[in-house]
Amino acid sequence: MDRTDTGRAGMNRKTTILDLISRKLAPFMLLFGLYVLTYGHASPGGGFQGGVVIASGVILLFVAQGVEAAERLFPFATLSRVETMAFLAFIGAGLAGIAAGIGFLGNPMVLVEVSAAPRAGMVLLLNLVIGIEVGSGVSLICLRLFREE
Amino acid sequence: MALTLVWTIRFLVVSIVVSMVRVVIGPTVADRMIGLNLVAAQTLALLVLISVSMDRTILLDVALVYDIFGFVGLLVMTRYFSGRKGEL
Amino acid sequence: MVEALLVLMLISSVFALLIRDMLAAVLLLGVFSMLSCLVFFLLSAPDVALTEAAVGTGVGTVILIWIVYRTERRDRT
Amino acid sequence: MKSGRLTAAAEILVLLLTAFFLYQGLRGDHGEESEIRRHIIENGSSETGALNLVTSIYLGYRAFDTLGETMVLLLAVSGGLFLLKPGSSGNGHDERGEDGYGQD
Amino acid sequence: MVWVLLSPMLGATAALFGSLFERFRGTACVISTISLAVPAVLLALLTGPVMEGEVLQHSLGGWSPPWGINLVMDGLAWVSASLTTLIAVAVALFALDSGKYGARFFFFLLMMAVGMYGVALTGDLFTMFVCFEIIAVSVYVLVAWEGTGTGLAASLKYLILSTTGIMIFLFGVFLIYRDLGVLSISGVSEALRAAGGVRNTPVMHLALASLCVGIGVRTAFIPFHTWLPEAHAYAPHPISAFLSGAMIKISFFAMVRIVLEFGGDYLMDLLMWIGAFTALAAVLSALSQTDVKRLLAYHSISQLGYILAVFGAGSSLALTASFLHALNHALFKSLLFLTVGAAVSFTGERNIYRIHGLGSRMPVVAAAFFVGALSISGIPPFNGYASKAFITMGMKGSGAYPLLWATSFLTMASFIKLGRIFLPFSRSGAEYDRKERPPGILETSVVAVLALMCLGTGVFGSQVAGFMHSMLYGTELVTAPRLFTAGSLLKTLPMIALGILAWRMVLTGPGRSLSGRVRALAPQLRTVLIFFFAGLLAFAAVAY
Amino acid sequence: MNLRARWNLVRFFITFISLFSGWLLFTWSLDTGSLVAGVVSCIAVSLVTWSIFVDETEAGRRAHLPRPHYFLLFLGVLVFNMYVASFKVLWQIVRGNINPSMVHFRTHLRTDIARVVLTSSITLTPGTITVDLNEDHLVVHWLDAQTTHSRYAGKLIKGIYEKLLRRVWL
Amino acid sequence: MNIGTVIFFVLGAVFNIMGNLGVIIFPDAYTRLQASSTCSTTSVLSFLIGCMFLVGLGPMLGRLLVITIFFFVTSPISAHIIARFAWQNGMVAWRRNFRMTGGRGRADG
Amino acid sequence: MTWILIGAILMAGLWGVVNRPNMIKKVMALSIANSAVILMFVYHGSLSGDTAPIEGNGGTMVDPLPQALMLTAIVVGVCVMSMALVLVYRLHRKYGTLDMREVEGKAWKLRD
Repeated sequence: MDRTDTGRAGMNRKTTILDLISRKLAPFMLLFGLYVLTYGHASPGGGFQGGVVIASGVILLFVAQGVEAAERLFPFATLSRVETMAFLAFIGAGLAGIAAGIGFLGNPMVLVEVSAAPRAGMVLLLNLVIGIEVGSGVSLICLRLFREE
Repeated sequence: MALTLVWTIRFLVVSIVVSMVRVVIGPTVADRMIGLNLVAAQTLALLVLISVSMDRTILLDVALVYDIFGFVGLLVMTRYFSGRKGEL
Repeated sequence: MVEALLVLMLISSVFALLIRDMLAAVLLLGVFSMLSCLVFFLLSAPDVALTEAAVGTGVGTVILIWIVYRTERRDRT
Repeated sequence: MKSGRLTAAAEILVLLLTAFFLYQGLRGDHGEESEIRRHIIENGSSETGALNLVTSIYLGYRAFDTLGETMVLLLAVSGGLFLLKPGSSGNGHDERGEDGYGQD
Repeated sequence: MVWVLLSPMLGATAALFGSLFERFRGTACVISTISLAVPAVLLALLTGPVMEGEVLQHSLGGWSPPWGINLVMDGLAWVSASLTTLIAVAVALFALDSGKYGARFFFFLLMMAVGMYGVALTGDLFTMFVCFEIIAVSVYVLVAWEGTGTGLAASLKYLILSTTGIMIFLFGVFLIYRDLGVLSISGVSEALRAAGGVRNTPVMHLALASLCVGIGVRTAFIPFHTWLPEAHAYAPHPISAFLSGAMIKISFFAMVRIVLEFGGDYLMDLLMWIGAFTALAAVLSALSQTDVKRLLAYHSISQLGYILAVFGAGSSLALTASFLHALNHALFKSLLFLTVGAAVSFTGERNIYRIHGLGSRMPVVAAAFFVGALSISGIPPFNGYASKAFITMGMKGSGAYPLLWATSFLTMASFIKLGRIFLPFSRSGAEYDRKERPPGILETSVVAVLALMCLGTGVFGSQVAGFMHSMLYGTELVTAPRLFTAGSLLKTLPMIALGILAWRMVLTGPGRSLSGRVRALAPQLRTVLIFFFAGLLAFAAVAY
Repeated sequence: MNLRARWNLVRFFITFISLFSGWLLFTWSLDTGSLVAGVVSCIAVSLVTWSIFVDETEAGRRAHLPRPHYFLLFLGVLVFNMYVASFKVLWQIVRGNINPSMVHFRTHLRTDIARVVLTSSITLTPGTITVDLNEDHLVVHWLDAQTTHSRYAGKLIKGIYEKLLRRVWL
Repeated sequence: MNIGTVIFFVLGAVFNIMGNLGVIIFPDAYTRLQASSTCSTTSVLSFLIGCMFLVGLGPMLGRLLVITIFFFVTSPISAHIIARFAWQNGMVAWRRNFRMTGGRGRADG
Repeated sequence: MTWILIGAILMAGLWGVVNRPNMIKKVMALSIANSAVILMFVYHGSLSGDTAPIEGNGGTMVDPLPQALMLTAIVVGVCVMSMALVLVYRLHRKYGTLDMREVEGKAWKLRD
């Protein structure tokens, strides 16, 4: 089905240094992406930025280890499904506003207490959903772009 | 103390100007990359200094994201560019 | 300060459009977006700065590198 | 040759005039104080529950723009994947024997 | 009201699911087509209130307009949304039956429809920008759908032009926000009115010019039209129909809304002249084309010129005529694109001189084609005649009318030229290596229904115009003209004669060489962009 | 539960704990909400990446956990050397008297992480940049080369780091 | 505390000037990389440490620490990958045959 | 002064779109011009305050609305850019050139 990733990109053979750094650093990047997502309502950042940070973790992985290795961790089909699901969830979150009677994409759970960090309700939910969609989408297209044909 | 910060920030802006020279004139791509790296490092310092001078913790996130993306961008650049020998 | 950075951005964008070597153009575009990120930060828009850092320096550079990698390094036009 | 020079002259002329147009647009003072800004700064975070006012606009007041943006992203991603697919060139038969853009 | 937007969105998601999961493949297309029925039903339900002049508003998320986004359903929005629905349903059914297009095609199609509904309904400038981009990105993909080099190049050309245009649109939004501090359209018009009459600051004029240019690229009138022939000609046939039938109209309606609400009366003359000139120039180049779909695409530009010119005439009757012609053009142009598309995919040939005798192979389609051709040429009793009669009334006494009159017989000439492909007899008796099956039952019925609608809107032209007028203004059309009087019917006779004369002239030697020279006029993108900025400057100069 | 499953579980927990300590360091708060979000996202990330964060062959405590006192000592030495040798480069820049050359030598370190730290510290130490690391073979660009002999050069460049690193990570 | 900040800032500034100077005047990419990687890394680290002195214990310190660690890890790696890029593309290191001129270096030998 | 500089960047982008024949350069120029428009919005927003629009310590906040709008604009810009580059890639595979003039000449050679 797939030809192996040993074409022109394989010319740069794997090096120890990049391999190790990517393995140790990429999880932290993913975690940082999730941080940017979950704190999007209280600090700079939000869905899109967090998603792109997550995608940058994936990019780091495939740049250092080849697209194949990254695809084992983040399979193509799963990513595309997750992306679509997240989009659907976004619309669903909007429909929740309709169900609560305040209109599409309304905010049915504004809390009085806004100082506690991850309790901003709707905004947090939307951030998460957008972040997942953007993360999977951007990493999907980057993986696809850099795959040898 | 605020004065020190302000002057340091100004100094860094000027030094970014100087580093840009290498980016613009660099004869080879590697030279330009060095310039890019230098600009990125100084911009990181600048971001950190500005956030410290504003005393807002949350602004430091920007610096970290910036650092991450500078690194990843450079990595992709070097990784996917091995042209013919001698063509740099 | 913002003006100085804007001048730098102008220089880097003009050179990015003029230069023959596509990789150098991508690099200059990367510098452009780094500087614009800095400008956004100075204009107290951390969100925009974050997005610009993520998009301009990150994804944008990656995609541009991809296209140069797949097509031609030299701008022969 | 001659037409090339003509084009270049026209280009320079047009761009200079556009620059003048831009200058006319950007000249002068910056309008009135925005009422939106006042309202959002006063009760943006209590209405949407986000401390970051940009987020409160982005996902509260103007969440529909964000939805549109997400749609643009989705379109760009799936369109890019579609156009990159090796089998997509030629006779317009798009999905033949593969499921989704996962496995091509 | 929000369901008008939501339903195609959900349908698009269903289509995307269908392209991802094997199991839903068949049902997804059907579901997505059905999801277009919901807006139709909703719009039908809303007809009554809107006709009484009620303006329905829906604040998205409960945030009221100055800081939130609201959807506005007034007559204009109703007309645009129904136009979109009409064409979208026809196109979706056609594509569903032709069987060539998978679930992802429907995803892009429906997303485009969502963008159009958004443009039609939104009351906010920035949301309009986003919706324009939704349309644009789906169009890029759909134009490049076949993967041929021409399609890709057309898509890229459209991308560059429209992105430049939308950037200028964004600049206009910026100027407005800077000057007035509001983004919603009603807010802007209120702010302008609050300043006593029309607020005549130069910045507002420039902003309006920028907005018009940004939309003008999508609307494709003359300095900005160059993307259209390629993009329409090399897209898949249903998409050509959709683009030509609905998309440029939606952009035009958005422009109408902006010009009317922002007090852009001083732009009217410019628009009228541009429109008339567009109509004439485009029909001239249409007459010289040999590629069937390019010919139709140039006719789209030309008919859009009509619409624009009569809008520029400014009276309320003129606006009604303009909208009526937009509706009619949507009907007959999508009909023409679908029928010609069926012919092209049946024969695998695009040259007008190499397709013969399809009339005997697909009689219904051929009949529908002739209905469309007669409509566009303005022959009674089809709808083109009706709207052209209204245009004549609307443009009475204005200087640009002779151009339009010239355009109408040239249109006829070019359709005499095009009509030969569907004539039932074939001169050379060419056999085609049947690339595709002949159009299926659903496709045929779609074109038949469209043809019947052309006929219906033609026969009941004044009633339709009255309906349109009451939609737009909430009042009855005062001077309801009679269409089928002997005098006006007689007026078409010299036009027919002139059309045939023009057709014969094209077939002569000098005509051929001239048309070849016109056809070879393929401006490069650089030239095109220079024209683009020249158009921008023209708008700015008039505004200033 | 066989050995492999247990090792996988251990790998997962190592990942989780590292990530969570990073989270704590970054957020610097002990709110319930923050902790919950941290735990959830750390679990999510570690579920995806445990297999690459800890390589399968990296069994052995010393492969990951440095000996703390030696590690601190190493860091101190590194930072000190950085500053000292930055002045050296500074002096070279001012004088403009340089003699660059490429030298090749080998390292005796065995784990990957130690090698990578070695190369990084060589790069940070002014006057030298690691150009390539291939198994245990290092290519170093030396700004002020005193010798090109492999072993002496290695001794001069690696200096104290290798000795310390052998204590830190084995 | 203030004194530490000032000292580190001054150190950083000095290194920064020298790093920039080195990048401008050194003859080829490798040597420029030496200047950039060492001097500018040291200078940015100095700035960061100075900031740490400035802010004291608190949430800001945690983030500064994370940024410092990240920069400390990635900066030598960036230098390494640039050098490796040049090396793999066949750039030959400048040898000392002539005294350095200004700006544009020559890769001979 | 700042306005003039931003306008100059915008003009540089537009000039690139018009003048550069290379398709990638055209796309880059579009991205630059887009950046300039974004800068305009953000600069205008920043004129009315001096701290970032995040609740915290005081000061007059800048206008948050242009920033929120520009987030959307940036994302849309990068989406369009990626689409454009994918198209450029396909065109290059088809015609083997990056020159827009050549591509147009080869693509729209009208068959008679």
